[in-house]
Amino acid sequence: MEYQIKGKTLTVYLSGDIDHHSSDSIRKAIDTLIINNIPEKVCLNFKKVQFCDSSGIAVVLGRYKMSVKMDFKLCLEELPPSIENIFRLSKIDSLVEIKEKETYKDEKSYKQLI
Amino acid sequence: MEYQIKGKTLTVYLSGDIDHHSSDSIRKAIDTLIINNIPEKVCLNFKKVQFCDSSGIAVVLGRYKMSVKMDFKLCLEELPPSIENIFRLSKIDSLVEIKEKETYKDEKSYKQLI
Amino acid sequence: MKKVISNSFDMNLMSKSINEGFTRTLISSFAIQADPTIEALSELKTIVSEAVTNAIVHGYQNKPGIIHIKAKLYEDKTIKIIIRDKGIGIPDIKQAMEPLYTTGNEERAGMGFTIMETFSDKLKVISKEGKGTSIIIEKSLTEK
Amino acid sequence: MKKVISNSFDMNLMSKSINEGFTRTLISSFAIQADPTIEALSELKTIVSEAVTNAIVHGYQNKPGIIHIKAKLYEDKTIKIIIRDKGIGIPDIKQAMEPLYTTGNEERAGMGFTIMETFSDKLKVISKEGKGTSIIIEKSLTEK
Ligand SMILES: Nc1ncnc2c1ncn2[C@@H]1O[C@H](COP(=O)(O)OP(=O)(O)O)[C@@H](O)[C@H]1O
Ligand SMILES: Nc1ncnc2c1ncn2[C@@H]1O[C@H](COP(=O)(O)OP(=O)(O)O)[C@@H](O)[C@H]1O
Repeated sequence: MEYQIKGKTLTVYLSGDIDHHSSDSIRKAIDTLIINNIPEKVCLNFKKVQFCDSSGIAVVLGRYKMSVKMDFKLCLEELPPSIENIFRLSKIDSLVEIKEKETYKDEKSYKQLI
Repeated sequence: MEYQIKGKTLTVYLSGDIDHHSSDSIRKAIDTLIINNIPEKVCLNFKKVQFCDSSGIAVVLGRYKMSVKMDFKLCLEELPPSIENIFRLSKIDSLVEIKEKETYKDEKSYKQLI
Repeated sequence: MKKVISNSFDMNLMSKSINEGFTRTLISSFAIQADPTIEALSELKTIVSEAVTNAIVHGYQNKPGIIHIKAKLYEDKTIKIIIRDKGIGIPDIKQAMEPLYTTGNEERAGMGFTIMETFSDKLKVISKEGKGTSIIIEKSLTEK
Repeated sequence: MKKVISNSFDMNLMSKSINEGFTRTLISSFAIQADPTIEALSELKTIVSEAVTNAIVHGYQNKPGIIHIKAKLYEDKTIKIIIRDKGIGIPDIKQAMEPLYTTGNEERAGMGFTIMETFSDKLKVISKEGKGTSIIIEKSLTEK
């Protein structure tokens, strides 16, 4: 797992398999980053995630609750189609911003321009 | 499986897993190539072989017997260490030439020179 | 018409969370024999991951136990999988299958059954309180 | 001292040559939990491939049958595997284990047992004519 802090935005690059076995350590790692950096926006990047089941949904839902309490914006980035599929099933897209790869790219170049 | 014919040398590029399940079709494919081309030398290249057990040894021993009958030279090329290991166990190296990668390279460039 | 079995196995496995990944690899290297679509394989792995996780977390409440997995591959490129535990069982199956319903902690989303139902062609749940739970899944591995 | 088991499974599998590759994947995705060396993993796959092939080719003579596979992973990063068939059995085990000895056709090299012995730390063969054969392998998965 890698992360990047740009201004007040924390991006966490998740990787590997997100299942019940791995979710506990993933959850703890994300929360430590959030608590230490008090970001205004947290992006979870799924580009390198190989597998994700409903335990991953629970990780996102938990971070969403945290975002309401701690007042930051949560977004999901670069979801592989199969993962986007299960996230839409659980209506996560109505709670959390899901950034398409294109939007993400555009925003980055925009940031580089200004 | 790919092959190359250069002069009177037939090189067969084996790939994937060589086990009892796959060995029959591998054996048949090699033999068809030999019978159709009547080469003076047959090289079996193992570079892209992922796995090989004693069924692969049987394939080589069978082709060795064929080489004696049909009067061609047999050689093994670019053996991954784990495969070279089981071939040495069965003393195949005393029957068949095992070309190191280096030798192979040298010979190739030599051929290109003349 | 009776379906012709092309391959099958059955397995007893320790109820440990490290086996969630193991059973995913197990089922995909078995199902690959039917030359499945990438999508079907990915869905199958998710189904099995959910069912095995449920056996570990709910059935056996993270305590030691044995999970039984049975798989049959048919010539028509469908697969049948049974995942069984001898854990606490489900008192109300209808309620358990509702989206977002969970008796678990914040680790659980209550979406396991919904995902299993969506991704499989047939899903049957047999359970008895105090006796255990069986999940029976049937799925085609070819293009829909 | 009694060794502590960290994980285990046992499986019944159809005697089909397509399952040679399946059991290799099975055993490596199980053994990988002990963080084995690449060499140990490669040797383990070869051992299992030889034993399963023998059950299919010799034990069941390529006819239908069930292969039983049992694996135990220990905390000291050793693995114990039992591969059992209820096939024709081996009349003379000592002879069968000699390098290059085979009752098979030109598909076989007679090197299966030699490879299994070389790659495992302990190898035990139990067999009874007409009853079947069990191969018991123990192997450390760490650096030698
Ligand atoms: N194998 C099982 N044994 C006992 N209870 C189970 C089992 N599987 C599911 N359940 C019950 O059904 C509920 C819903 O399951 P599911 O939809 O997979 O969501 P989750 O696993 O996130 O709770 C669980 O919270 C649990 O109460
Ligand atoms: N599971 C088995 N059931 C019956 N006979 C066996 C079994 N395994 C091995 N054998 C006998 O032992 C011989 C030697 O086995 P092996 O060294 O693996 O070489 P190969 O499989 O190439 O013949 C076989 O040819 C066969 O006669």
